[in-house]
Amino acid sequence: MSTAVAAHPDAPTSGVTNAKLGIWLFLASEVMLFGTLFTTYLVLRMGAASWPRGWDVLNVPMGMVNTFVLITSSVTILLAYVKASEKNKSGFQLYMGLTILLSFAFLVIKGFEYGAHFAHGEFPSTSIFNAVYFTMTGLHGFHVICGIIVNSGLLYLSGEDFEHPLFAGRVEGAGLYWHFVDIVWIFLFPALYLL
Amino acid sequence: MNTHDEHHGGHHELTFWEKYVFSVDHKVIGLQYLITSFIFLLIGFSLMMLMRWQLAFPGHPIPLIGGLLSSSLAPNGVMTGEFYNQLGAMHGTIMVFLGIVPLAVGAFGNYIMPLQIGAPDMAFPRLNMMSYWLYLPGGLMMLSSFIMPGGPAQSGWTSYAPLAIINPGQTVWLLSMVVIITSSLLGAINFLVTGLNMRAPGLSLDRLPIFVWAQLVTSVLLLLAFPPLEAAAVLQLADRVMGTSFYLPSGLIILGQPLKASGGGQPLLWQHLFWFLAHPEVYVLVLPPMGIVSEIIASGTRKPLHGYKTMVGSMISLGIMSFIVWAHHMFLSGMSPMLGNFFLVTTMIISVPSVAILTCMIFSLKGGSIRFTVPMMFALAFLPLFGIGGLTGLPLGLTTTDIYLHDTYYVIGHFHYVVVTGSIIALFAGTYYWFPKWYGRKMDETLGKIHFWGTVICMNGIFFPMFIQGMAGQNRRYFDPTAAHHNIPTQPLHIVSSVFAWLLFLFQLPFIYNFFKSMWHGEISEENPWQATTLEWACPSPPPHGNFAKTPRVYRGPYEYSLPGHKTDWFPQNEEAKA
Amino acid sequence: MSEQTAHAHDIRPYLFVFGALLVLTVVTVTVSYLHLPPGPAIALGLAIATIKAALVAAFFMHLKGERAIIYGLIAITVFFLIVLFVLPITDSNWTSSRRVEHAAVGAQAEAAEAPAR
Amino acid sequence: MNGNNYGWGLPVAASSYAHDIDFGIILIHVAMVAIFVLWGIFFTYLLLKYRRRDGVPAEREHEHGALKSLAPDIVVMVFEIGLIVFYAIPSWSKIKMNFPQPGEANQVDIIAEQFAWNIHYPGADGKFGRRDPKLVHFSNPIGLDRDDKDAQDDVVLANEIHMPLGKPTLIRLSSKDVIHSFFIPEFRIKQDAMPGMVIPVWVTPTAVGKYELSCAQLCGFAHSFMRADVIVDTPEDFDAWLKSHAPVKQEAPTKAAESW
Repeated sequence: MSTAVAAHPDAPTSGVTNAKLGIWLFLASEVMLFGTLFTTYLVLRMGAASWPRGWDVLNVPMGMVNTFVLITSSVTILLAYVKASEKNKSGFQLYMGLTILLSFAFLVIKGFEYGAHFAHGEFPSTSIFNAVYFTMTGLHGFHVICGIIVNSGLLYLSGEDFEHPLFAGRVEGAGLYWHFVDIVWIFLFPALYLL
Repeated sequence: MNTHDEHHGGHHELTFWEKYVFSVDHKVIGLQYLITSFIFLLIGFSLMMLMRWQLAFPGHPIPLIGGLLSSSLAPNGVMTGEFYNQLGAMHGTIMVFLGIVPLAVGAFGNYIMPLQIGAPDMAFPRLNMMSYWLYLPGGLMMLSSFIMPGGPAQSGWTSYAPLAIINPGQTVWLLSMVVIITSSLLGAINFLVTGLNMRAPGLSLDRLPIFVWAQLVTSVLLLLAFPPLEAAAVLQLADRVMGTSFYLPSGLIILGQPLKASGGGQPLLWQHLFWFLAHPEVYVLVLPPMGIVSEIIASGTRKPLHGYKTMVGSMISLGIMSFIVWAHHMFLSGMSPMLGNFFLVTTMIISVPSVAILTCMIFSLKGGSIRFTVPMMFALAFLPLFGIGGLTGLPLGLTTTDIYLHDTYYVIGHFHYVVVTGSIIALFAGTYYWFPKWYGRKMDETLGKIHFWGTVICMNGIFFPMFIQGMAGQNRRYFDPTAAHHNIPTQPLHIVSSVFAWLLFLFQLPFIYNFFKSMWHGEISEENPWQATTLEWACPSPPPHGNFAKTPRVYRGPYEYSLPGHKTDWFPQNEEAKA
Repeated sequence: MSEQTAHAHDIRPYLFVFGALLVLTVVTVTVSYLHLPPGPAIALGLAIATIKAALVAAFFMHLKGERAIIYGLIAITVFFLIVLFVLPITDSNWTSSRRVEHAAVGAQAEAAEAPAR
Repeated sequence: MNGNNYGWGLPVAASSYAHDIDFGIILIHVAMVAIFVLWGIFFTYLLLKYRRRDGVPAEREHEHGALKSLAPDIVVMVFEIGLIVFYAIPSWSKIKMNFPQPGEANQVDIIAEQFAWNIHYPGADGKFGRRDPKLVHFSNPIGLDRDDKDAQDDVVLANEIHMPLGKPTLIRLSSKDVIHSFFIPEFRIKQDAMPGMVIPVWVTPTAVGKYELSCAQLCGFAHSFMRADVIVDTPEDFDAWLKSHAPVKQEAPTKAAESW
């Protein structure tokens, strides 16, 4: 898209495509959403008489594996975008498929962690730490599920729409969202497990 | 209910649904928003008319409909405290989240903004449709809580924890808020992308009409202030449904019974998160109406707005500042008094851009040739009445005087002057002003003038007595004001307010009649009935699908009126200058 | 990013960042096994997380070399985010002397001296 | 009895800082009315002078309005800075941040609940008895442990506060369930009672009489009925009253048996 020249441009725009600007605006609102949860976490933690250290109550190795899984999936979706912009359909499908598999792996590992907590009688209602832990990871997990839906949709659409001129842009948008989900986890993991 | 066309439809083929119900055309969606939000305003107002009976005549059976209400709400027609609180909470919620915001942003923003920037539609038409189709179910869900077990929310529109967590009815409120907030977020993204990326050639930012600026700033506020409330609502929902304790401190004893909760939460946190949204929300309610008034004043005085740059700058600084003043709602909440001083200072600073905007509007009148059309009359009434709203904010924003006036009727008077005689008056002005754009017909002037005088007088009659009651120390949200001795001397003023409230309803009937009559039988309007310069008048009324036959090109700023040497006293933005 | 021009991507920087993220994750977990006191632990954990997030944003999200409008958007969001962090947390800290263990009992009998703030 | 305290304006001022607050309220309202009237005159003048007249076109002003339109702002700014520096911050810190020493003040704990005010006096020994959540019962709403040595002479009341004239009363305000707000119009004092917090409030009554405490924060269906009488006595009468209310025997039911 042509860029704005200062004085009297033909079509003044921000210089970013609609879709990309839209995604970034959406991410800005998501930043505020998770920011609120982090504020809640910090306020409640600093106000609490006692707060468990993450390694005492959570499974750090599982959290670390999940971090690796999510970072790897960030790289694969990036490669999927690279392949999509290179018009390499099978390459795109390979990497997008890998991304989705890794996202499922993340959820499965998370599910095992949740299952272990429930088995020990730890529920969101049992302590304020559990409330924070389950709500933050739960909302993050919800975002992972949304990402899986979007990415699967793109994988499905790539059968017919791969040649569409906007297709690579859509993959880029999905990628931006997925990297954001990754960033949220990058903060969540130390905040809950390691501090 | 959702569109004016729906009642003669439903049995048509698919195209009808695509055209009028699940339309992706910003104009149809704008009108859907318009009608729906006006209906919600009427519903919210009806709740208030019921409450006004209880305030004026506490303990007396409600006439006419008292007998129809279920005995749990109003035994023998006399309202209960629960029912009063339900009405109060729903009145606030409906008016703010389902009435004024969708009207100012969803309806006017949706219809007018793309036209004013010369765009064929919004940037994401399908997302736009989704916004509406989240807003309507969210609103209906909110209303449906009246027939749910436990009834609607009854903890005020502010839903302060822990009351909101232990009171019945709050769950549906929270769920519908999450839906409505999502709708607003989608709308905000759409507006920003449209305003930044879809402008006509030549329409640089310094040539944008004030209304577009107002919509852009508003969208930023919605985008960044709503998510915290969404998250806070999810946490409150978790407190109610999952038994967490985000907002519940340890050791609560409710009516003699220890509350079963882990504790460890902080009720103040809810207030911080709520007001982090709800103060910017005030500017969401006020900025688009200011934009509407600016448009009308420019065309009604036949001269450029005074201080275009000052106004734009003030709007942007209002938007930014509105994020760091929220805790002036919480001076007495138990928050740190030191922080109170901080918010006192920011609150006083934010009054500066507001005064600048109002000053620019007044100075715009100077030297004009003022046409007293109905929209112009509403726009002019906005100035002094919004002024009262702004001025009475001063003693509330000062920590010391707020000690006495906080949570009294003074507060109610103040924010109703801002939102009702400010925003709603301006939205009426916008309705009269852009009606010819929507339907190609004009609204009736005589009925409009009856509506104007009735509305302005009644609104003042309702809200001015509240300042006196507030001075006398009357607390707000009292189901029976006479229960406290210090309220008894000002009790007659409640009767005054109530009578004016019911009269205000009567004076809306000419408007409703005028609206629907003019829609089909109004005087056919010319292309540019107000001889205005902005781009929305450069296309036919109502605009066809795609709006402009040929993308307009913009040559000048938005308010080139009475340019010496030009043949007419208006010089449209898209008219090429003859050399 | 306007990749329309360049189709041949250099993916080496991505893999380098990927490696750095893995290493930083291992570092932050290892440090946690030292069981540092909360203050330094939080500072260190937050610093590493910020570096990781910055790497993801700059390289994976192509923020490096992005348009001014996106930078502006991020700047305004971060500003409001800081406001959202700092003010409620400040308040929570300043009012900690007012909070009590058990709501229904209120003030502890022995704490009869003058309130702090 | 207290009907004379109230009217259509501010109620009677009966605390040491009531006049500080009244000063601000009156000053601001005078300024507000002055601004509004001047501004209204200017507005009306503009509407009349510049109404549409045939053959008189609008005057197109030249672009130099920036400073002129900021003039009212500067006036408002100066007024507000003055208010903040010389009025709001000093009086706010006097009322909300500087508290009398417990030794020189009459101490009271007030524990709000739906829909009553529980008042706990330490009695003659000046020490509050232990309160235990396990003892909370409708006949003992604050859970006072009467076996505690310090609790022997404690006085517990519901919906009735006594304060000595001319001596600061230091209140520790808390709530058992939801947020309430402690508001006595005559004293110009208001403070939310936040569950999980104990918030100090102080007031020095300056006139003997009977006043009204009401709840100023929505607390449920009977919010408007949550009120209490505030009785200000001379210090002698207050001491006499306190002595007469000290429980004679531990077993005797407290006066707070029925809260509402």
